[in-house]
Amino acid sequence: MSIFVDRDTRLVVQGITGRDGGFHAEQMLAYGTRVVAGVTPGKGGQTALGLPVFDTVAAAARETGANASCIFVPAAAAADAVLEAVDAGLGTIVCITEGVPVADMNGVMPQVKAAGARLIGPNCPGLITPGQAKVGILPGGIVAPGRVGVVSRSGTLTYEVVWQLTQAGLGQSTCIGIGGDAVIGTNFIDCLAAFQADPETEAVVMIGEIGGTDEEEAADFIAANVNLPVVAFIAGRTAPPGKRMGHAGAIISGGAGTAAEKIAKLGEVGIPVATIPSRIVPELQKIYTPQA
Amino acid sequence: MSIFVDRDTRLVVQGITGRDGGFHAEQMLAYGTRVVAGVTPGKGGQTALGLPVFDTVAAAARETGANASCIFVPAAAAADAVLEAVDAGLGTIVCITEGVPVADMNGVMPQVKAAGARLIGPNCPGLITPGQAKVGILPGGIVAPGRVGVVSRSGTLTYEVVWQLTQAGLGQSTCIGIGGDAVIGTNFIDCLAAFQADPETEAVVMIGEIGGTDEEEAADFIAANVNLPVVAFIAGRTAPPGKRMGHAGAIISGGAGTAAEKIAKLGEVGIPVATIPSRIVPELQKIYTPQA
Amino acid sequence: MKIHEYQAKELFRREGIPVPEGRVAETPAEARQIAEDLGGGPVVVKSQVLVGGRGKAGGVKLADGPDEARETAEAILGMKIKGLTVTRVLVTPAKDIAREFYLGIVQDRSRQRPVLMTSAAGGVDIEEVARTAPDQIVTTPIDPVLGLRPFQARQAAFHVAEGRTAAQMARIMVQLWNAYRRVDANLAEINPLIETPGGEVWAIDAKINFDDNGLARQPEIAGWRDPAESPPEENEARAAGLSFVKLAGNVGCLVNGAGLAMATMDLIQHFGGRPANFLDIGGSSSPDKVVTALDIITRDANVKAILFNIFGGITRCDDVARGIIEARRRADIAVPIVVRLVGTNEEEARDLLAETDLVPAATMDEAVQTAIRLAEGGAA
Amino acid sequence: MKIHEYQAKELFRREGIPVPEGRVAETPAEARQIAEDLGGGPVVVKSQVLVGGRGKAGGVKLADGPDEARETAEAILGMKIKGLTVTRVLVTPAKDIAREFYLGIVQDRSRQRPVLMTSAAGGVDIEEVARTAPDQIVTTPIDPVLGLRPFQARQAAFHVAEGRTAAQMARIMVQLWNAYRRVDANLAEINPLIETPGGEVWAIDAKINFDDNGLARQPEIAGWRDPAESPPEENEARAAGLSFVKLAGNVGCLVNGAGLAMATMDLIQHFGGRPANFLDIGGSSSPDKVVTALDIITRDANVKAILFNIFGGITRCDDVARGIIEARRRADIAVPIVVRLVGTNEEEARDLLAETDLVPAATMDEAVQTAIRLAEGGAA
Repeated sequence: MSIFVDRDTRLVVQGITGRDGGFHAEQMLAYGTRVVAGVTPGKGGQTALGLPVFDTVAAAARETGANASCIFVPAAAAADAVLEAVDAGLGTIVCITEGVPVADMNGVMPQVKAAGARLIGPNCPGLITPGQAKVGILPGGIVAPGRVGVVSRSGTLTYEVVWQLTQAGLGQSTCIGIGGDAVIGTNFIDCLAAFQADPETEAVVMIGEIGGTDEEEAADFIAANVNLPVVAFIAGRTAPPGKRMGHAGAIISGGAGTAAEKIAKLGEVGIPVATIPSRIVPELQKIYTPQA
Repeated sequence: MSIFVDRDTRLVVQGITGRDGGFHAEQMLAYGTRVVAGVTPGKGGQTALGLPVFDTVAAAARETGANASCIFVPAAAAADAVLEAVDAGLGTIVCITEGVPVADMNGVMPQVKAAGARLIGPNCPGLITPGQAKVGILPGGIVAPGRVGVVSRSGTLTYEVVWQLTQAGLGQSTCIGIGGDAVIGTNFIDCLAAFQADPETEAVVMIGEIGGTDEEEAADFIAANVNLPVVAFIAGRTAPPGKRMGHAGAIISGGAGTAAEKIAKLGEVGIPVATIPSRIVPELQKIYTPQA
Repeated sequence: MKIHEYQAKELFRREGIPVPEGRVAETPAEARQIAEDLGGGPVVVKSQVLVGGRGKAGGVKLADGPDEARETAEAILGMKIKGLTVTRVLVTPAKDIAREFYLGIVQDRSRQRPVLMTSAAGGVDIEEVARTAPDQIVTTPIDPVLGLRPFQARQAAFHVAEGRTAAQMARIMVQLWNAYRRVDANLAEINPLIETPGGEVWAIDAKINFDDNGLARQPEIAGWRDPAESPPEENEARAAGLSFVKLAGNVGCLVNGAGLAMATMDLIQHFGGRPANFLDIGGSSSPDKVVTALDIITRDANVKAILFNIFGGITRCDDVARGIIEARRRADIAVPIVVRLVGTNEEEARDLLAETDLVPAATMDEAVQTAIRLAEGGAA
Repeated sequence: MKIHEYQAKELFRREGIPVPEGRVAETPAEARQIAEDLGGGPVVVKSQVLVGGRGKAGGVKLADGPDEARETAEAILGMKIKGLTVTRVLVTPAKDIAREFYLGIVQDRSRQRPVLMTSAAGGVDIEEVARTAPDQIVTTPIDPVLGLRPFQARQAAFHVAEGRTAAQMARIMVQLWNAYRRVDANLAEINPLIETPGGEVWAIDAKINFDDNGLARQPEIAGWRDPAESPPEENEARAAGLSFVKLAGNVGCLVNGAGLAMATMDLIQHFGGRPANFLDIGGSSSPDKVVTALDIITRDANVKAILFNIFGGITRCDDVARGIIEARRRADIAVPIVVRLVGTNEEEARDLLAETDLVPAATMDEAVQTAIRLAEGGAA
């Protein structure tokens, strides 16, 4: 009934005593996520939000049986925080931190893969399985349990789309923001494969943007491996080339990564691409009716 | 009838146009080793000793079907030469070069292991399977085909012992000098396991020296896994602590790595340790008689 | 972030890459002096602007000695190339060229690692080569932890050249990787790397672009930023922590989140309007940031209406509304402002806006259409 | 190779490790001046010699202010510690100690990588701790390519300490690793790392040993070699490319190959003799090297006989014999010389030797026994 996080997620928050970590840990707890511990080096033995704080992720995992982490540490410490979570054996690692150098992420990814861990992000809003677990900063109030999987490179644009789905009575299995950086731990294909394998996801909304070729590769993957109904949206049709549009990964460089190419490719393999955000729900409703 | 090299060895010599590389390539050819190519960056297309010279090991392997390499490059380039041979898919890599920094070898070993390659050395005389292949700098004139495996951390001391074996009518399956550095690609245990698995090796002479704990670990390994007769010799009984005795690895440091400890440990597991080099053959003859 | 050729050459020089000597001149007299100091022979006078195609635009010229260098510098200094005025030229000895190669290291998004690209087709647009003759480019993925191994460099170099030239090229590749790695680059390029008739190898052009996320730990490089790279508004926005891109339209946009900001821009165009900018004001809604953003946007005389599109998420919309109202009070703005706020307490927010001259809207579509209408002089 | 504490502290300082200030004095007056420059408070005066156990030998003393520093330096300078004369003292502020820790990075031969060792039992002999209470040492293997990750350092640090102290210690561990890696060390040690009653953390001792094979690419470090580390003969041998260790016996040895050289030394002892040295003359048999080796060996008045033990291998024995004869001709040597040569053309070699006063021998056993007999004044 979900991908990556659910009721069995036992979450440690790395950077829980920081401003963002503390605020969002509270929000996650309020949503009902099983947050079991926080980690801040040097504050081991204290408590935060009623949770035990540990000096290391290894200690937190050992003492609390945590199996997932949400990272809110400064950019300079993010790669090390991810590797610490990997080393502690956590299977799902969500890195919210933005501004992580690409060289750091290049170095982290082979370790993450070798350990068989799942990294989501960095520079992402995280993910939420409505009614079960919220890991990251997505607002809990806009989602509803259901059977549409949502995967997106954006933050607030995802909220916009999820909110429209919820208002239209289309609940979600899991909503996941994979992040806007050039190097990310989990991409569209990873999420599409997981949604396809999830017996309770019945349709997928995929929100891409300019930069890179992930959407094109996702289109090929869907054509070959996904039989769920999929609707796409691509942001940045009018973005000028060579300019970074906020996200580090959202840049048309060397003529590659344009919205037009992505939309064309998705169209080629038969995936409807909504022209504007408010058309996403109607396009989905054309090809998908939720089971009673 | 041998370990690691034999008639099927197709050897490339890295650094063939250098003084040492050229001299020993000639010696190897004279012994009958199937040397198929040389490599010297920038001299591709030339010939040396009648052999084609290539700019890269990859090209040499592609064009000649080489499956082994013998490395005679300067110390600063040795680690890269090993990795080049690994990358070209060569299965047996013998590094003669001495003076390779330990940090370089630390970095090389995980790559060698990941590729499933066998590295012998660095700072070693190489190995010889009498009558079949000589890879390295061991003198071909002192060996004779037979069934005693010889493994040693030394160079000339090995020659001394092998020469005594030959004079006593005890031929060798393979004689291997694993090198005197602190970090080496192939250790006693690797060779002992290979000799044990070789149907035509009937006895083993193992020549250790001060420094490290490889001989102690080998003793445990023999006790558990080797049923061939084994005779050992340890050099450096009278070496003063804290002084490097020539080989980078031959140093008693922090009270560890003494000959006394090694001799005691070998004795504990029932391995005869010759007191002086000239006692090695008699000790072996006590427990081993070659089959007719 | 980009830097100039002469700066990239300085970074290359530090790694040992053979770069012809040369200095930067800001006046024709300086250019003359440099040419003389270089021995009085032929030099190349190269405009230093942060755009491609300097050669085609006439910004790179050969000069036969100091006097011609002065004249050439006179012609180039002050030129406009793709909208940028040339204020500096690099004066460097001219080299005879026997062959031209391309060497570049660039972040490969799909492989999640840098790749070295090597080609015997140097001196031309490599993206064009990649499109038309991809087999002329040798691609070498670089292990992000191990780095570019010398043997990998040799494999690539001996693929496009031979002998001493290839051996030198292989060394330069490793030096190029060291430069790339050390400064958190996402592109480091030598195009062309030349071989002279006498067999010398020289990097006669140099380009490095940087990973913006790496600049925090590259204080020297960050200090090299040339404000001329971007319009002044973009520099100002960056200093205020805003992500801003100037466009040519008349609807100014303030949006939280880059994806939503792009979608808003697209939607304006979709409904026949013209966005004046891309602006992501980020997660916080502090009045200070909003004031700076409004200031930057309204300085553009083309802007005839402003659109706030904020998806509140966890932040309460009434707080956001209060921030906007406060910012609006502090900024003196003549054009109409449309505000669309979604999230917790959005009704309270709309009530607050009702007491102001801000024009509320419920959906993105409505907000965008209203803003376009107002920008074209219509009524709210 | 080893360096002095004050040099190791300089390397540590470059990485940011908190090391108390301080300078080296060669005279009592300098020591006084340094103590005054340091503020006039209590200082520690530490002998700088390349052996362990300086403290126990009285080579490290507290001094309460400049005048006492001068007196203390006067007492320590000129002292002999394990045979080495103290020519320099480090004068450094005394620190109050609340707790002492041990941090060390050392090459682990079995693991083929460096390991970080951390212990709350600082200030004492770590090898003693390893023997008697190994559970008091936390061992962290360091990936040779990835290096010591900050999180690994934190895991070790929070195992032996807590709070701000542990956090600082973790930073110091990474800095210690950076020092170790940058200079090709095989040991880098802070013993003790102290915490003051006020919670400050200081590296009050420092030790770095180097991988001799790494020195070729560490010219600065190689230049720091203190000749006092080794007897002058060993320095001279090293300069000539010979591997030499001085011993106390009367039979000088020249052997090709380190293993054979050790075995020769052992064999001398086995037959009741006393080796005067370990000497590996290496693969080549150039007369120059042999002359240098003979010169070094015969300078030792204890040496009463010399033994050549050469396993020719590929080199022809007659060539080696000619080299020895030439060297013998050039060196003026009064003691008898036994030569044992095995390998290609060994008979020709023996014929050559027969025409000289060199004493030939066929086997190692024979050669060693002959040399011992000659050294004891017996006949060949």
